[in-house]
Amino acid sequence: MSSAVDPATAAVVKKPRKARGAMRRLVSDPLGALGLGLIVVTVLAALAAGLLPHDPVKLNPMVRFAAPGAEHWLGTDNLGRDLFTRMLYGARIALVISIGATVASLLVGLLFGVLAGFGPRWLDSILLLLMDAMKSVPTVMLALVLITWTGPSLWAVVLVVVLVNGPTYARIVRTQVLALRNAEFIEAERALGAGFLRVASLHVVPNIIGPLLILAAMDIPIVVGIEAGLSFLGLGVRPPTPSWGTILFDGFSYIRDSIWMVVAGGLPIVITALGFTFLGEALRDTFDPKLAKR
Amino acid sequence: MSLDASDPVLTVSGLTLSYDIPAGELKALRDVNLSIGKGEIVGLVGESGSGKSTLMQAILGLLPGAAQIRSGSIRFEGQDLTGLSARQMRGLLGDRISVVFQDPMTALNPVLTIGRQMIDIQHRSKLSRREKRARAIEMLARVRIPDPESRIDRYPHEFSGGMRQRVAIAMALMAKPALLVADEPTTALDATLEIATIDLLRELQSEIGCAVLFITHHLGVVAELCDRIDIMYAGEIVESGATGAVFQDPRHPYTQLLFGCDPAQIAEPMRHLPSIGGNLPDLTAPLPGCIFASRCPRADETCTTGHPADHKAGQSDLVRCHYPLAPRLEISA
Amino acid sequence: MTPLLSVRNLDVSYPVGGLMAKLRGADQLQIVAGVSFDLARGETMALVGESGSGKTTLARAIAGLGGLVSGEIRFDGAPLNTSGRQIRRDIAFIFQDAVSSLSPRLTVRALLREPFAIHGIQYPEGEVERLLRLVGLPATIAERRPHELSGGQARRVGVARALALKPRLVIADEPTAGLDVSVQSEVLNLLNDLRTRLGLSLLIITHNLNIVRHIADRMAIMYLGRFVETGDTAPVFAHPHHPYTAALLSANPIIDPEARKTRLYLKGEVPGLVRRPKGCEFHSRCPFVQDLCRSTPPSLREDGPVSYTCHFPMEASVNA
Amino acid sequence: MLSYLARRILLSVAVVLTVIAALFAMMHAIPGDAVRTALGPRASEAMVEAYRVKMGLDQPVLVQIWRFFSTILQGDLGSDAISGVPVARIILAQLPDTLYLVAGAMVVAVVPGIWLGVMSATHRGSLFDRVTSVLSVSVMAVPSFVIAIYLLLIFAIHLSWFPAIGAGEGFADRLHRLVLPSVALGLAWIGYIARILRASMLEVMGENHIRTARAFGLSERRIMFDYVLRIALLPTITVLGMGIGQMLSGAVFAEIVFGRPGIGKLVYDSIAARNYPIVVGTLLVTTGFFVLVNLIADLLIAFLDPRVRNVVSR
Amino acid sequence: MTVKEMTGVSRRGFIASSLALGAAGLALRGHPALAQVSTEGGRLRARLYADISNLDPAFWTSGSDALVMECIFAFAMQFETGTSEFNALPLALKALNVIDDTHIGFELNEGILYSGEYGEMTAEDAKFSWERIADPAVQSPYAADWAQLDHVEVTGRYSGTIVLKSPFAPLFTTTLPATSGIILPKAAIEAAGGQFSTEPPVTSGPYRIREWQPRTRVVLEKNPDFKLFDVVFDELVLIPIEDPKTAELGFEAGDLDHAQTSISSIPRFAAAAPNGGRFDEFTALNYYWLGMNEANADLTDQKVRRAIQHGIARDAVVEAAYLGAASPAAGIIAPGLAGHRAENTYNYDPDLARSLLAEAGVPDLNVTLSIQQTAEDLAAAQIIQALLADIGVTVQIDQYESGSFWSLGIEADGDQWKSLQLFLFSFTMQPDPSWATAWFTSEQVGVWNWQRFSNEEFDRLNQEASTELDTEKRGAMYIRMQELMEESGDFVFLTFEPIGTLTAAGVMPAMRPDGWPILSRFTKA
Repeated sequence: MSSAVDPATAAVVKKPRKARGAMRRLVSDPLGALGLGLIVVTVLAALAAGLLPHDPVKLNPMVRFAAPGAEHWLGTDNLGRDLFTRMLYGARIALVISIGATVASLLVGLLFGVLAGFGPRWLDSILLLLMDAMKSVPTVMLALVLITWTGPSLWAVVLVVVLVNGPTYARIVRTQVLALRNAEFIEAERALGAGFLRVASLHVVPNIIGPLLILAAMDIPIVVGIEAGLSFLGLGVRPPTPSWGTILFDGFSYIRDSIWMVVAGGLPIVITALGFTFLGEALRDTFDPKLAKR
Repeated sequence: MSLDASDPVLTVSGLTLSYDIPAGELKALRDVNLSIGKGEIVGLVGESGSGKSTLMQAILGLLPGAAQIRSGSIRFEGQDLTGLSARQMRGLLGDRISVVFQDPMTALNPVLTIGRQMIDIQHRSKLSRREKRARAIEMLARVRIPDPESRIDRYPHEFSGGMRQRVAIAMALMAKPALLVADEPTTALDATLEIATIDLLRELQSEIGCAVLFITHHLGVVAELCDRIDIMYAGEIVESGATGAVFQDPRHPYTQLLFGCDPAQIAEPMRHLPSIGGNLPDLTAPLPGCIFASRCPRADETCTTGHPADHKAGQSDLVRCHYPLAPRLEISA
Repeated sequence: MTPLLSVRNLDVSYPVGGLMAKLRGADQLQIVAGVSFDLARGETMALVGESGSGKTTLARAIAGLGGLVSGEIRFDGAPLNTSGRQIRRDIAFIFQDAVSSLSPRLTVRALLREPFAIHGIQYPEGEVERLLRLVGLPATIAERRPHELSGGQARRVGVARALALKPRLVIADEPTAGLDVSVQSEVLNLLNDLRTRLGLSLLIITHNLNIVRHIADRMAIMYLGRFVETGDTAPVFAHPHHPYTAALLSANPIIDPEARKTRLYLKGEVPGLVRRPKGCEFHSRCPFVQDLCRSTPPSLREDGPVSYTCHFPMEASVNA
Repeated sequence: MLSYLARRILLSVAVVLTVIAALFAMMHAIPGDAVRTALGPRASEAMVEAYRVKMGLDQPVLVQIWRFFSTILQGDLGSDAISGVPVARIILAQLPDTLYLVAGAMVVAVVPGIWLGVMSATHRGSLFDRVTSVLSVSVMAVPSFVIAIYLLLIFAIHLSWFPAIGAGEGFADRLHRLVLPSVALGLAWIGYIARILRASMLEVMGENHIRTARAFGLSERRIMFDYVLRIALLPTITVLGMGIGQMLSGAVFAEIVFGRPGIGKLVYDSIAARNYPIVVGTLLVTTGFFVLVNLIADLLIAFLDPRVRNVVSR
Repeated sequence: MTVKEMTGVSRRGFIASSLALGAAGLALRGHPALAQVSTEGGRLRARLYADISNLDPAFWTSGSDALVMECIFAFAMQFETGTSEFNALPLALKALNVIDDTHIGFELNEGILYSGEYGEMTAEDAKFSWERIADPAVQSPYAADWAQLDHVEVTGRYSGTIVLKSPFAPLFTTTLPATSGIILPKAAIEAAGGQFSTEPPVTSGPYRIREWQPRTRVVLEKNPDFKLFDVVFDELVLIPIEDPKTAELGFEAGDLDHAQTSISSIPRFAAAAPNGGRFDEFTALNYYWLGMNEANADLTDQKVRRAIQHGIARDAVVEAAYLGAASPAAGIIAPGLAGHRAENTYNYDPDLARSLLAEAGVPDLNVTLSIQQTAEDLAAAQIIQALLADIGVTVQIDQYESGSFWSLGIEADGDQWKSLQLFLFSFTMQPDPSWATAWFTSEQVGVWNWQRFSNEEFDRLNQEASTELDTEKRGAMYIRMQELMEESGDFVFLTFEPIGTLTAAGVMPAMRPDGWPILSRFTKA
């Protein structure tokens, strides 16, 4: 499929810059610093979850809908569970799923993208068609159908993310491989007699991986959204596991009884999403401004 | 201010310009003097990084934001262009001053037809759309675009590189400007096309009578086309004069070395070609002396400490060298 | 003595278009047609032509870098296996764009050690420094990365890489493109020095006739993928037989207005490869075209050290 | 242009066929009875039998594939496992409400998105640009269902400015009820559009032909709208194409939170009801719609950009 | 009037009433913003728990259908509203005359007009309609409502006699006052091809359908020809909203005039009804329990089931699910009825539960708990999950939409019943204990007895109790039956479910004692 802009070509082969200076520039970008800060907070929250005195799944119906206070910092939900604790445990789920699923998508994307880009033309055509077909199924629909068959679970969420993001990455990788394949330095390597594996691993992938990682970082909030969204629909993590999506759904159900559940479920999604997006934007601006057109 | 025939169309005097870059201040142009008479074709020659494009941008008022004019003036038909507002400058561009840019592949808007673009640039004219179109067709015919009536509704990518450049020339000359700035217009073309384009340019120029500032790094093109030549090196004009004179008797060491290593200027085949050693000076911190001192075989202490003044020497009108009258350098490979 | 490289009736095509083109049988575009030449040891030959003349395609095909090749290529007397590994050591290719022909994330040192790694050859200690010295670069440059090099430096690194495995033929594609006059000589001199010192053969692709005149022993002029004229450099310059050669030579801008008057101008534009003209393929642009040219392809003719394909060759005096 | 058109349409058809094939493969790959997988556990024996016969499940796989394809391509998406009503009819009945919602969301996204994009590109580096960039990025990051719930909480429940549920009737009422869900669905796309437009405008503004236009003294206004925006909008059209398709399925959240009818709600209810034919049918319809919208977007781009028509995709 | 004969109640009929009573609601009143513009009498907007799916008296499927049918057809009889006793009064019928146990004479009101060309309602129509449902060839799921019908004799234009094969008490409580008593003209049904679904070929009730937008709304308009009682509202707008919480939001936002609330919201609304409206609470009759499928391989060991019983603290479950709106129950027969149990035979005892599991040799059991997709069920399920985790049983919660949930244990709907393990279920009740126990006999295994509980003594007592006239003895029998249920380990009795409804200010609801609204009889306050 041809379109006026292909984000991938823009990302091909640019000058690598010195990492340390870049890090400094990254942090000196207020948005990048803020993003990094928010992510650090989220990660710390996920790590600290186990240190809290409350059990995230321990029920205590007698203190349901407690208002925030010294005992329950964010109050309790309809089953008397401590919302703050659940919120922090939710961070674990969100981070593990989003990072795990993104890494899985990257690997899948890299594999198929390199195959399509380097492979024979018929293989490329088939893979391309498959990627386009996957991308033509709207995300939520794909998730819903898949989960109708697999049943709700964490793995289903990961599978959805891989199926949604994998082809996108694969397409980017493929375009870059195609662009790189005819790049002079690849030609030069081939003229020296370098084989496929050497060219792919030493010269192609290292030149693709940078922008791809940045794109992936910017996709993490979307993955957090997918996980929370599916859990919100009751198709993600199963109760009683605390996910921001399920907290939010409970909050939605009891929105008249307490607004704190909506806060505990929604706010961290907003914070994490902003954190990763800000950081991703800053990373991109620092390392690869051309990606902005994605 | 009254103008008489002998007044130059464009006079750049003492122009000093620098860029604000993260590493400091890059002194891109230093005390540049240049003038173009009415109907004169002036070649501005320089290698990469010599500042010829910056000079062009300064004349056209198309400088990027980081550029700062520190001193000097650019007078065009009696007006100092450096003091003009963006709006006033727009009033001149495409009317009294026109440009042809280097890359014919990207200089035209890819999503508008040639005709649309040629009509758009006649925005000052009171003519009807139909008349503007007719003028555009006529102009295309003048630059020898075959079948201009139908070609005018085509998009730029449907033209070959040479034709595109001719379209660009047609556009630039449509308003019969007093000054045409041509920024390496033939560099991207093959030799046969280059010659044809130069011929066309010369022909149209003599018809319209405009002055031309022709920017190039190709010495042969200057020799072929230009009445006068200005040699630029590292942000300064080091030598200036009538083309024939300068080619015959270059006075600045840089000019001499430059001519010396151009294979086209070397009559006898030789396996080992001459070159100029060394690198361009760092323009963020230029040394106090002559800008060419670090590479000049004749440089002595005077050259490294004192900045040379502009001299008249030989048949050249301007030579920025402490020793303009020294004998010609022996070029050896 | 057999020539180092011997090419006979070489055709090179590239696949184009998609399924539809395949159905129409128009899925291949012939870019190089019927090229034959020999290159002796230690000789420098220049391939000259304008954009689209097929000179780069020809060179790449010889180096085994693509194209559907038919015809015969013999290297050192034996048929050349363009897909084998040995050809990579025997024939080195120097790319047009020096900076972008170096893998951007590797240091110069890593780049120079790569040829050895690729071919599984024990890396000789100090070889990087030796190669850098060979191409006139300081050893300190070894830790830089390609984007930290100037155009000239990058080109030298490219040359050093090409020479690492001691090739016998070096193909240089537009080795001076984009370089300033003051620098291009350095690169040409370097190539020439190496040729003499290492006994290489050089195949140089260029559109710049001025450098050809100085550095090439022999030259070939290409038009639409064919050699229209081949021969020793000096005689060709002195007396071009083919009108195209004459036109190219006269397209050299000069200061002398008188000399311009004898300039030969070509008509129109280069026809597309898809619709090659009948007869002499140059006839659509030839100022001296006659009926015969439109119908019958000229055969190869020889005049001393020069051979050409033209029915009505130029007189010796035209470009005097 | 014609060949581009043909190629692009062919590709769309191939994509849709691939999706159908993938669906077929999935249903057969899932362990258990393919019919039960296709119809869901609620199908009656009679329906199972009817489906078996219709798809010829005793026939060779190729025949099955052929029938699977031909029935779907004839617009027959099967029947509801409960009522026996054709799935296509059920979905089409729900489509309008979702389309209104998507249209509302597009208005919410496009008008401010383009304005912000143009303004921040033309005022690059200004405070306005910085603030806009941060806001664009911020709204992009937050999932629409979170926005939906907060909008509901604030504007429907606490402030009572907008109705909480339903699609309403009559133009004014419908419009009134469309506001919150449209904002929830469209908000993120303001950011996408503003960002992509800004980036592509900046890129176009740096192109040589804009310098040419300036060198001919064209007014900035004219350059911006006729020369820059015309090209810079092209990628925005692609983004919008993607956006409409994604919104169509993303509507499920807005429809649940705001109790609106529509295909999102339909599919959500169908999942809970294990009513697979509707879920699969909706997938096909939304995918078809998505492909169609992207096809239109690409053709529109080809219409606006003469270069694209000549690009031969590898 | 109590029901003596239970076998006649069909599954579909049961689903319907269960749905209707358990979840549906509706309201009336012209809404100031929109309604009064067009119609003088105003418009009433009420919630349907689901969209209509079939309005044919012989084939309807949901409570929403029944609610709408009650508006568009003149029922033979109708329950009185606004009282605490169930009392069916004639509506289309003018009088009923019990000639003997098997012959019931009836007389129709004159002048009840059908829509279209179908004229007046006659005794011939009654004969056709009733015999149609009873006709095995028609395959109506409601054939059992007329199970004992022999035939209907037409004795005059408006009169006739129902001839039964044997005495049939439900005739007056579940057949004639409900959908199976609806009288439709033969010509119309034949014109529709023998049956219809959502487009009735004919109507006869206080309202007729003006517009149906699937899943969006059903709009009914007043039938000017209807004379049996005064109809106040010109227009009924029925909006399908499955989730009661959403319906509550809709009511609070002024989008609905009448809606049934979720049980957990009852305390909140009882304290203060929103927008100056009224809140009504209806007696808790319907019973809610956790069932265990003893036929499932993991649960065949009675010790395991008893362990689960002992592992569930019922008060905690009820409290969590209903936020204090209900109290724990010791059985399935509500307070005030004969056979109500005050106490269980066991108590919450996790230690005992653990040792029972150990005895059974399943120290780490994994089970699924199937529930409906409501916030309340989810809350209850999570509590159960936590409690059972405490005794080493891992629970996975599976949520189902109401419709699919109700087919989980039914053999006729496939093999799902085999994998069914634990489930939360509630049944609707009429005020007689026989309603409660009827569903757990051996005959009901695979129908409504999803526990597949089978006990000879229980079956016998159920039979005897239905003919026992001494209330005390009868009560003792029912208590014994509940003991048997409990001892089997198949049941954890949870609570009796109250019903709450919200009605907007200015609207006077017309409700049956069980909280079922008769929309056509809503008036302005």
